[in-house]
Amino acid sequence: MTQKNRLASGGRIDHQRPLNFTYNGKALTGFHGDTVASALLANGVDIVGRSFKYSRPRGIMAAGAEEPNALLQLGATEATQTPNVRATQQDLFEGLVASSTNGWPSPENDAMGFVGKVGARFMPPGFYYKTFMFPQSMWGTYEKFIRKAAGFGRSSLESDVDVYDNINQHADVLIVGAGPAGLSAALAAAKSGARIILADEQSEMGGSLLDSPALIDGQPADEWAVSAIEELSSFDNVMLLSRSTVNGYHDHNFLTIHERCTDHVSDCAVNGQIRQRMHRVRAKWVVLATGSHERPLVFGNNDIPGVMLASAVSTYIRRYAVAPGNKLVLMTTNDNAYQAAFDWADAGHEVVAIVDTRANPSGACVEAAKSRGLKVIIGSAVIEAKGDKRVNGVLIAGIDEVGEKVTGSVEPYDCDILASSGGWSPAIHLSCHTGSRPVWSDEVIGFVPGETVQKQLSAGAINGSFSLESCLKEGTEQGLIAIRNAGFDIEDRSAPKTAPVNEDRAMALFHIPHTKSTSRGPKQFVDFQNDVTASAIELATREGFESIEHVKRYTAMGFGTDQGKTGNINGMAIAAKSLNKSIPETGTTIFRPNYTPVTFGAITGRNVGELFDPERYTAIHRWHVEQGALFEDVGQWKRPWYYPKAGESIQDTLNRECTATRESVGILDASTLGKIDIQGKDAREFLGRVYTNAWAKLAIGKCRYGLMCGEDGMVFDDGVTACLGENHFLMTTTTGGAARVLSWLEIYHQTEWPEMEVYFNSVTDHWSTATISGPNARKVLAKLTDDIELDAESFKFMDWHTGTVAGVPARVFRISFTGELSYEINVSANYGLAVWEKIMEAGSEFNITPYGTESMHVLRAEKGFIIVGQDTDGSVHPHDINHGWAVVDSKPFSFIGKRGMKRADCVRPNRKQLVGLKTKVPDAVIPEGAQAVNDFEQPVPMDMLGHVTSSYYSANLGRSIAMGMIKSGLSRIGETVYYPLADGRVIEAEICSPVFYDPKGERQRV
Amino acid sequence: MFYIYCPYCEEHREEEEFHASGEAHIPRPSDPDNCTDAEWGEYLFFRTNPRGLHHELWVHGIGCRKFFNITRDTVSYEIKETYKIGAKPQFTHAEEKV
Amino acid sequence: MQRYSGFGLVKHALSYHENWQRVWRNPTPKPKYDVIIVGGGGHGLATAYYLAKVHNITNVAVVEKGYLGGGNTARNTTIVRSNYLWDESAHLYEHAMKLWEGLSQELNYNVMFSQRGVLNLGHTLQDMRDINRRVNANRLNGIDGEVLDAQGVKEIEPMMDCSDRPRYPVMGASFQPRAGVARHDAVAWGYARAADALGVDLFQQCEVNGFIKEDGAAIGVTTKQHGEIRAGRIGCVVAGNSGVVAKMAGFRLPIESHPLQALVSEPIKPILNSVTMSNQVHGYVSQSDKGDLVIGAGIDGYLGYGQRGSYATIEHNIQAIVELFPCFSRVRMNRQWGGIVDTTADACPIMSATPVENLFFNCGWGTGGFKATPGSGHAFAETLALGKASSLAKPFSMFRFHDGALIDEHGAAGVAH
Amino acid sequence: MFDVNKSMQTVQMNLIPNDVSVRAETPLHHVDLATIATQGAQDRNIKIQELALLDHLVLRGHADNAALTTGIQSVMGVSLPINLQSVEKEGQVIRWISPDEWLITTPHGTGFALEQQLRNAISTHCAVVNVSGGQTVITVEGAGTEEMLRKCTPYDIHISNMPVGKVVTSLFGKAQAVIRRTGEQQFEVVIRRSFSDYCWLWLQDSCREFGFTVKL
Repeated sequence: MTQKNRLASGGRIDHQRPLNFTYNGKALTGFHGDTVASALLANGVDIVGRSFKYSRPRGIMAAGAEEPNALLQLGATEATQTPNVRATQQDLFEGLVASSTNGWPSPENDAMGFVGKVGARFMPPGFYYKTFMFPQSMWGTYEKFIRKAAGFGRSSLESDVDVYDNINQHADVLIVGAGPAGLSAALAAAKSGARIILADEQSEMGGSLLDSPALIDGQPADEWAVSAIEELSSFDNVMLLSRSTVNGYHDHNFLTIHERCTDHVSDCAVNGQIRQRMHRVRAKWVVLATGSHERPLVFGNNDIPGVMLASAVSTYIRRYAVAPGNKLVLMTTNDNAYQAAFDWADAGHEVVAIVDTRANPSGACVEAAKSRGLKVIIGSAVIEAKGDKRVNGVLIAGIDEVGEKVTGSVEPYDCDILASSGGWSPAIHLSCHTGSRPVWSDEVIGFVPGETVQKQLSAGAINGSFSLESCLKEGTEQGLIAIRNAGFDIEDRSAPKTAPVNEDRAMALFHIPHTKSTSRGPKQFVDFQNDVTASAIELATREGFESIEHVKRYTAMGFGTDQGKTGNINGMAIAAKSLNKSIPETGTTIFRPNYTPVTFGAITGRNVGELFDPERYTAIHRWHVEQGALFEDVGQWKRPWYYPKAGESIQDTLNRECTATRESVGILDASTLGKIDIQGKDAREFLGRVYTNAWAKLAIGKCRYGLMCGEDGMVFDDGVTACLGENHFLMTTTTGGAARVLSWLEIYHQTEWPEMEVYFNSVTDHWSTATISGPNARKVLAKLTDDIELDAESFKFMDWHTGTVAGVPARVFRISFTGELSYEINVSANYGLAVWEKIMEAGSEFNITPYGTESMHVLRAEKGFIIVGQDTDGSVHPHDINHGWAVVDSKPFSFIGKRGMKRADCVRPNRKQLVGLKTKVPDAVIPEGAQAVNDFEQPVPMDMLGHVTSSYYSANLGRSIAMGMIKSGLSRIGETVYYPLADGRVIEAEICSPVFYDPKGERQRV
Repeated sequence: MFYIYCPYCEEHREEEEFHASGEAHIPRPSDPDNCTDAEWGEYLFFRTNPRGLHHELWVHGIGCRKFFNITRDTVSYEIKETYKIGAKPQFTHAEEKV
Repeated sequence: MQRYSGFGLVKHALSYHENWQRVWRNPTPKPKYDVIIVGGGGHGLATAYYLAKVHNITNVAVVEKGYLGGGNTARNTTIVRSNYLWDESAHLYEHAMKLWEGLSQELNYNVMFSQRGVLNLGHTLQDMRDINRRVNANRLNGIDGEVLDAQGVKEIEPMMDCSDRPRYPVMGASFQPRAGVARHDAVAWGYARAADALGVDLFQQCEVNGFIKEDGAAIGVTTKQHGEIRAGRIGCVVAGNSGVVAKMAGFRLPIESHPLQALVSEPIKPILNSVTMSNQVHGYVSQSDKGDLVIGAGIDGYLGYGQRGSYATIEHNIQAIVELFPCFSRVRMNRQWGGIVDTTADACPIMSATPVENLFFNCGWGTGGFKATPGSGHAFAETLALGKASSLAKPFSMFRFHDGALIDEHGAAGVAH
Repeated sequence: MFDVNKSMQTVQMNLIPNDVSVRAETPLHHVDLATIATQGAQDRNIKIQELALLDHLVLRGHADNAALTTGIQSVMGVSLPINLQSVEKEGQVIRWISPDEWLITTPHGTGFALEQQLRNAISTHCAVVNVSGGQTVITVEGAGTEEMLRKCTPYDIHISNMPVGKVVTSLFGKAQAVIRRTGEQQFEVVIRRSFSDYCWLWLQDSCREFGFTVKL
């Protein structure tokens, strides 16, 4: 296919650099500098998709971000499949593969097209709500069909191969948009030396200047833009970001800029390049120079391919050297759009007529049209387009002065392209993102930015200052203000000069009247992407949906990927008219981020896979990996879970690890436990306030178990704390609770008791902790130290000593979580692995066995020790878990948790209490999480007594053991409860003490 | 995304370094043991939760680890002031006593 | 009420849809109602409907300061499930679930309740313990649910990365087949239309700015637009504004209002089968009938009535979704928004009498209100009809925050929803 | 048997073994920087170096307490830096962390003596905590360093906001770090041991556009 609509010369494309691409499997050619849209138009592609609801053929309508129809599937490979790429924003590159997304077998000949013709009248807005209800059971089936029509493009089915990036930026001034206003703002501010970011969504900066016929400072506008950008790029303090959309404006002037780094060269970044980058910008001041979007007019069959925005026609001709048709009819409410007809004529094509809706337009453009000999039909409108897959004519009729009624006769005209302009809507999207409500201006015929608490300025068309002259002027002014507000001195600069244009007032017309009522006339589209018509909006208001939010939701107007850039104002105007209200009375239109859609990958940046969340390792981690350990995630830590040997099942491993520990010696990496160094003369008193038990008498050299509660009295952490000096303690916390506990101590110290002299420091990472546990633990340690007395008298249970272990200074705690003779050997983590290896060496004659968290859980459960977070869940206080012994109410200070655990509900009878559970069948292990009942044959909902919190097979005891909550459990020792399981089994268990092993605690004290 | 002036670091820092810790100026009752359940419950759970100016406690957790107070508009999210623990806010509601 | 049906649609099509009735009237306020519902969101409208339908109390007004269903009803991500842990909440949400299952027919309005199933993923051993605990409790409470391993999850959601690769690999999930999603706006409109048909007066753009009290009891409200309206009993169902309305009535609530954000992707061809939620990586996702991926996570940590949150929350949310579904990396986020959720310390609601006689509050649903809409309305209607908490509402008294009888559903309420 | 310092009422330990043959491993040991240093082009833009096995002490106390400031002055010969400042003298660096917290690094093996001197010299409420095993220092320098670090931290590290010598605690990816500017294009980052693998992966990934080489 040749590029039948391509002009021989002109535009900003490189006619010498052809690019090959495929569209729906057809090989086509465009030029370097094309967008996919301009290349498709050049090749005479009229239909780029079928509409969502009615399957109507749709063509390219716009040239920029506002395009509602041309959403394509991109990607040459499965992994690079990219859905919903807007053809008007995608640069063409060699080898690009694109396809349309709806329409089968092709968008030109869509089998569902008949639905649009026949079925459309059965699909008014809200028809889903009114049907598919009967019978109830059929909704699932109906829904399957509804879902078949869902979506435009498709997701890739493979993982993304590309790399994305986030970068943090701090700017003194961020200027959004590099059109005339943005460029002049940047020029005015550049010399200040301030950090300036100028971001623009297009591949080439310049915005409307790139297709403007005006002269600026005597230069053609596009050349002026190029030299302005050149000048700006000579400043080190100015960052120019093209292909970079400021997509979101957040509180306190935080904005995100979505930069497409390689999308213009291939569908997959090569050589390790970054495909897209999100700039996370904190700006002192922001200048919004985002321009405006042209509004199409709403009239009969206004969606037929070949109906375009007037400015888009100009852009395609002037920027891309494409004239998408031969015979143009232009309909306009304003002077500005006349340019499209002039450009069309200059391109050597026929202008059938300019249809001006105004009764008596008198601007310079009208004069120019007349002097060019173009036919101008005033006080009239195109009430309907004709054609099937392409416009082939229009019906033009006179209308009254307010644009509500057809007054004259209806005349048909032939044409193959129809351009329309209903004026311009300021691109206020970003100004709305932080909650500022836009304000309607009758002058502008549109919404302009409202009041805001952000440090935000705006310049140019976003303010409704549409003329080039005012854009340049406001840009310069606001650029200077912004830079001065940001604290920089700069001398005044005059705005670039351009000749003023004498424009006549535009007409506030949105919906073109038809000879038939809206409901009976041809379809008149407002939101093209969601197939929302004028009659749908009228119907919605007739049914009582009177708020604009209701109208939008009932009809889906504005919910597309274009977020109603072309349709929202028209829709509001139609709703307002139907409700007999003004537009501002009907409501405002609020935009949310994003301005245009943003790739998930760009938001994610490098925070995926191994960088999704930190993996925290101990100093011994490498050894665990080498030993084939499997790991358990505990918080961000990777803890060895168990160390399987070849051929072992998990139960085999646990049996081996547990038996070795009970019978000889095991070793555990306990480095992950939180450790907090506490110093100061009030340290001891502080402990007494945050722990439930007593600390007044803990002597130097001693350790004690402590239980911590919230102010509600519920258990929230536990651990052993050692007294290192009269004013110095080392607190240990649970692995997952370390940060929470430190923060807890700090908040009380800083906000409640700042007078207390105490400092808290995390030393979790500093110490490496190897716990050796088992009857041979002493023998192992004895081989490694000659300066620590290890006999039971010198080094008692719950003591700590310092000395040298394996040649390394160490602090050894004789505390036990297994109930065996245990030593926790703490050394500076720099020597952690060296010491660990020495311990393994020394222990080898005792078959020292590394055990992981799972065996640790079994061993402690045999002893009835709890794990906070597993045996507690934030809803139990110490008495519930039979830890009343750790609560000392007689302490002078009303410690944290004391009052809470005395509330009425906390002292009521029949609370759930933690007990031991012994299954009647010794081998049966009750699954953790099983729920107890007294009577397993009762009907549902059953009366549940509590759940199993911990449950294991204990190789040492040769039977299963469990702990669980049971209502009034402590007074039911010896009674039987039942656990009905999902698989139909019922496990019978006896309530017992949770201490299954060595109830007197002799083994840990040997 | 807030930009928060830390009164201890004495400069603005990104919100990600901070953590919100609820309403400020809620002192622990001096004699908990003699509080009624209702009084204790009010202390634990009941908040002014205003639409408008709110005094709130934040911590510069990834930073200087200091807790401090912010007066913030809960609708516009504008931060009126930040001040150290123990200091009094300059911005208050008419009927408010801090 | 004009009945909706496929046949009716055809009939109306022939007359160019020019004869559809209004879905609700625009009434003028009477001087006094038996019950005034403050707040015309899903819960308030459901309350009004069940007052009329179940309790024959039709002299009811709903006053709404904005438009019907315009608060969190319009802003949530539409997940419906009942797999809560504790008996009190499980019974309440399951009651709601049963009502959901016949709701379209009951209201003659298709709320598009789609029982696609909900997966609550487990990524750690403790997650799996909690999942087992909850599913066992659900089962014995008569609520459907099963525990799946990673393979089972993969069978339901083939695009999810259930391998060992992710930072927090998927170990399994709870699955509630009867759970799903519904069309949020339709729920509000359906209840409004049905309540209106039973005689309930609905007032939009009518803002309550005070309560009329006599001897410490509430006897009416004052409104900005319509002045005083008296009532026998008043029920406030003003999610996102509860604290402000309570202050008007002269008391505080155990509530903090936080922003909760959500987002949608561009519409893509169907790729997800069910709803996936994960507390550990912090996010949930489903796909709407239009093709959008509907995504959310937890609340922002600070108080906020701005219907906006922090961008970092959105970032973490999307990271989580891409971590679970790496193939979505090239899909694009279309739009984000925020609601205001009233959170309580135990992630359970308040349906309660208050310190003011005749004044009742229904609030504190946190991130999980939508799914409860029918159950909440049903139980609150009974509470208003009786003048004291219904059996389902009873555990949810605001005074539980005094005596400590909290119902901690943080695990089940999880990331939101 | 306890080595209890009377004034501070606590135990002091030198945690460095006398036996120099005991293997010490820095938090980045597993990365094997020595091998990386020999790989790839040596002319890459960004140069990374670990200042391995320094002794790290956390000092707590009040900056407005004269006993503390004079104590520091007498022991270290510098005045205690205030807000976001650092001082450096003869291989010893004091970094302000918080109004009542400083991080001191000192050459390997000198920490214990310093700790004792500080305890003896400061007669006021303060704390000294040895955290040498828990963290390490990385320096990054060369063209592009600042841009690379902007991917790591949201802090505004532009020289106008962060001149040489300024030190901040901020985010490093999702971990935290103490970042100090030591030259126009030179920074020093203190990271925690358990996060060191993550931080290394993050750093490496952030350098992907610039290329990096490891200095030993």
